[in-house]
Amino acid sequence: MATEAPAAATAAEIQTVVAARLLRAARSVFIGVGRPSTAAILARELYNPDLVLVYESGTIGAKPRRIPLSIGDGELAETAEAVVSVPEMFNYWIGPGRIQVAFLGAAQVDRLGNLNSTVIGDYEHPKTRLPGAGGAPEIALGCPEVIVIAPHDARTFVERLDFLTTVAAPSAVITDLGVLEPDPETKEMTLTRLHPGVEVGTVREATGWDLAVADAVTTTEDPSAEELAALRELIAR
Amino acid sequence: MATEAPAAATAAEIQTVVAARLLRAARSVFIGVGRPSTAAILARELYNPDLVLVYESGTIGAKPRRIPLSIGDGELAETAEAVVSVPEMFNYWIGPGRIQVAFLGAAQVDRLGNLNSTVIGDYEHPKTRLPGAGGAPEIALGCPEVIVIAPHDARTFVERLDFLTTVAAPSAVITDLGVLEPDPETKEMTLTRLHPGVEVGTVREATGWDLAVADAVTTTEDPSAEELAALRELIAR
Amino acid sequence: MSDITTLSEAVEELVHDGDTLALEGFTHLIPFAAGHEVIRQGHIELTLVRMTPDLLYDQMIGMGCASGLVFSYGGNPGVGSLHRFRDAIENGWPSALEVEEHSHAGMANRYAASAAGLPMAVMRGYVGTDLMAHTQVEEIECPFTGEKLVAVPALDLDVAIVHAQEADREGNVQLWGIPGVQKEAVLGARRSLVTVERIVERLEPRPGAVVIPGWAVDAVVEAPAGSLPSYSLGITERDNDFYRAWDKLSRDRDEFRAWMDEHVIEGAPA
Amino acid sequence: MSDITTLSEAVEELVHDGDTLALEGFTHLIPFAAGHEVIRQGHIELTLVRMTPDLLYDQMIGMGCASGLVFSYGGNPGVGSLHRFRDAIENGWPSALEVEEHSHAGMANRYAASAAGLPMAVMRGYVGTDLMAHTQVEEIECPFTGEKLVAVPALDLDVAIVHAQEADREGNVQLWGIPGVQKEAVLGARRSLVTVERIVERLEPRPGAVVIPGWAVDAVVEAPAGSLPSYSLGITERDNDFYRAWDKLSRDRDEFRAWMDEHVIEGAPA
Repeated sequence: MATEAPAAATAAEIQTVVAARLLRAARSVFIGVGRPSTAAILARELYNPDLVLVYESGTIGAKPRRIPLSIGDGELAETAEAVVSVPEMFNYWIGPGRIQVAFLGAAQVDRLGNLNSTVIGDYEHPKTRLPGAGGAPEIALGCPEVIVIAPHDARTFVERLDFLTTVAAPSAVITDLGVLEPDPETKEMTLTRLHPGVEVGTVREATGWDLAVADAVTTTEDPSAEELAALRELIAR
Repeated sequence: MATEAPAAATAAEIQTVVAARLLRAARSVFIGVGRPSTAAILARELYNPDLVLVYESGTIGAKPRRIPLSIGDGELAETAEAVVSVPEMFNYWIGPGRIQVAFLGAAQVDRLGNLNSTVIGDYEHPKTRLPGAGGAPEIALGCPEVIVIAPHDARTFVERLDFLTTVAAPSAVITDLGVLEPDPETKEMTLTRLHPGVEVGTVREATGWDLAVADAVTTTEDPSAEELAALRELIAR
Repeated sequence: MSDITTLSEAVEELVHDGDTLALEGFTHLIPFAAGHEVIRQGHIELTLVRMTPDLLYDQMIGMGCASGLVFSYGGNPGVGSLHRFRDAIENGWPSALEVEEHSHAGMANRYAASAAGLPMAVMRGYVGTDLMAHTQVEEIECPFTGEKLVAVPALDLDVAIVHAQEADREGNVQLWGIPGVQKEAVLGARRSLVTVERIVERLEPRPGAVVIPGWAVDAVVEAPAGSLPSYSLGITERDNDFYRAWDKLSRDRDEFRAWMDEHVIEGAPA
Repeated sequence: MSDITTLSEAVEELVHDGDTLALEGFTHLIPFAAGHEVIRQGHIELTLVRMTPDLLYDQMIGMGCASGLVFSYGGNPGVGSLHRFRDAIENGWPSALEVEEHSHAGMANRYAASAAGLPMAVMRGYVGTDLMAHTQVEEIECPFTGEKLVAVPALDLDVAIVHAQEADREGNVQLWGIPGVQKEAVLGARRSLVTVERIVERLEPRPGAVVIPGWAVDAVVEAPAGSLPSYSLGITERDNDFYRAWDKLSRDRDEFRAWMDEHVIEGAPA
């Protein structure tokens, strides 16, 4: 019996798989909900069964079987190695840098990888009031490595943040078009990798500043059939 | 069948009973080991079953059936309403004044009721090295009411402390001879009550400063047969 | 020993117009039943304090209870915006909302300072962000190392309301699962109310439980299912569908008001 | 994941002469077995940190392991003096002991600051006492209220050793009963060792338990009865008779040394 070939990977799926691959060797990762959480759960299932997932709700070493809607879902508490109060989470675990990698999202990212999740427009009279800082500022400060995951468009990748919520200095920004990494000298986020089928010009157009491009831009390895199947199965659960 | 009459109360027994009586209406009491602990357990059994006993080991609402040797005995943890860490005990419970009364002891007491539990002699070259502050300084600062329990002799009740460990300002000092209370004006610890059979002169001699005596010194009510029996039975357990 | 009473009596006694009020519960154990009673009693001019305003504060803000909001993350977790929160800040509807925002770490430390009866807490954070200029935070130097840290002020709470799974007849409270900042909120407020799923004869000690002695709480009220659409681990499940549905229900002012009238105002318990 | 190893290997790897070392456990779960191994390995010039030195540090001080002691209450609880502690301070035997003392609240906050990776903690206390002039504490002003508070410095721990009831094969640790400052000690030290009563296949969650993930601990060692004459709630009982007997055993230098030779030096596990 012939099986139907799976649909090609979408940009969002590639972004998620690329983020997951970065956790192959990580000991622990701090995640919020959404794509970062999906990527981390996928990484634990596919590459790194010992990966410690930490949510700011207080669950350390959660082992979710499904993608949680909120960071406080019951399954996270029930499967965690330890559940701690929010003050303990920030003071004893995040602040001293015990969680190795942080996955962060944002509404705006600037050329140094700083983040805005507070307002679009003026603070006192915002055009759009965003949710606000949440845990991000101190997570970025505490965790030794920060990885930003964001959709690549010119509203998000801006020349100037409307509000600087989080000083992030990420080691990588994973978008649905490619990967930006800091230039070793200037620290400016520089295009170093393109996802399959994406052109440099497309990324430039989707970036609100004059995007620096690395001398040797590599191409993301296509998601394997196994990666894609695992991701789709996880989302469908 | 005739029962033998119980032996008359000793000075130590009277001291313990007097301390226990002060807890008739108390909501909660902070206690270390020794006579303060015995008095508080007695108070809970005799007069005040809702009295909340708090030990600095972290046990809140312990209900010991026997007198613990240490403040960390297993029975205290097993019978407590809540057991908390030492930082939580001092920061969330003692510091903000949630524990109404503190029973404290000391090696030296001065005329204002300040306490020394650090050294006899010079700090750098002590004649006797005492255990040190323990929880006393912040217990005295945090608890709304401090009661000192100490043996009455001139080595203990001194003109000048060798070391000021704890600023106590107690509402009463319960000794084996009587009770001192602060003069409303001068705050000096003043003899206000004598235990049965004790003379003012005896107390003066046992005090290292020129002891002030209240105009109307009352006499401690003799321990009742029930009080004595309960205390002796508790100690014998 | 805390009073065991009814929700309407407890809210009447403990909550007053103009109070600074924290209803806490980090995603878990959010005290919806109590918040709805505050709405029904028509309290106004409240300063609402909560790390994550969530749907509950979206409702309270939209119903005009609040003149101020102190928070650190005002979103519908995993779904998107809180539309009533945004409408209040962006358009002043139904009335102007004064906002004071912090990071989660800042709020958590502010709660901890309140519980400790200290005026402030010291931490690392804020430096280099625009938050620094828009909220209460001050630089403070470590006297031992010279390191520049920041201080955040303790929260000054009139009332804290939290939800727990159980209380006994003496009002001792036990909650388990994600503990959030509930203990800090109760200990840090002048007055406190705990609603519980059930009142039991005797608290059976549970793994991971936080126990708050009854004498540290002012009032305890039985409010079964009182945290829905949030949840009480082991007793109720989070109504994720409602969190998603709220995104649509709450976009339009009239639709929001109609929903609240039908489900909260008219839905008062006897 | 922590290494599960033997006591002698773990102490050899983690403890070095001159280290600042905390063996914690507030009356409960005092890591006697590990302390005895430190004695047997002949470590010297240690700065020993512990809120309540108790019999364990009396033994380590009397055996010449320590050049410094950081503490808050140096007594034999409910019994009286620690004679080796006193002899070291009063007479410099077997060697001079540099003492840094705090109150319990100060020590607890110093541990908490270490666990948080902060250089200091802020609290109320010390003011008006002679301790202020004899220890590390500084006045610090609240930038919001102007209140004068005090700051205490974080402990700077090379190694923390604690005892717990259980670990699983991944080195995840669970302890219950009086939790003291053990979590803070482990999280606040550069290196950490946990001895446990037993290693189990799977940690069964317990009421009131503190769980420390294995990846936050360097080494775990099975040491049954390893907290005696202190105790491990639910497994061993405190040997109160030994605490009383120690008062006599430890008064005389020779008698003390003979006892240690017989019971600790010769009593090495295989």
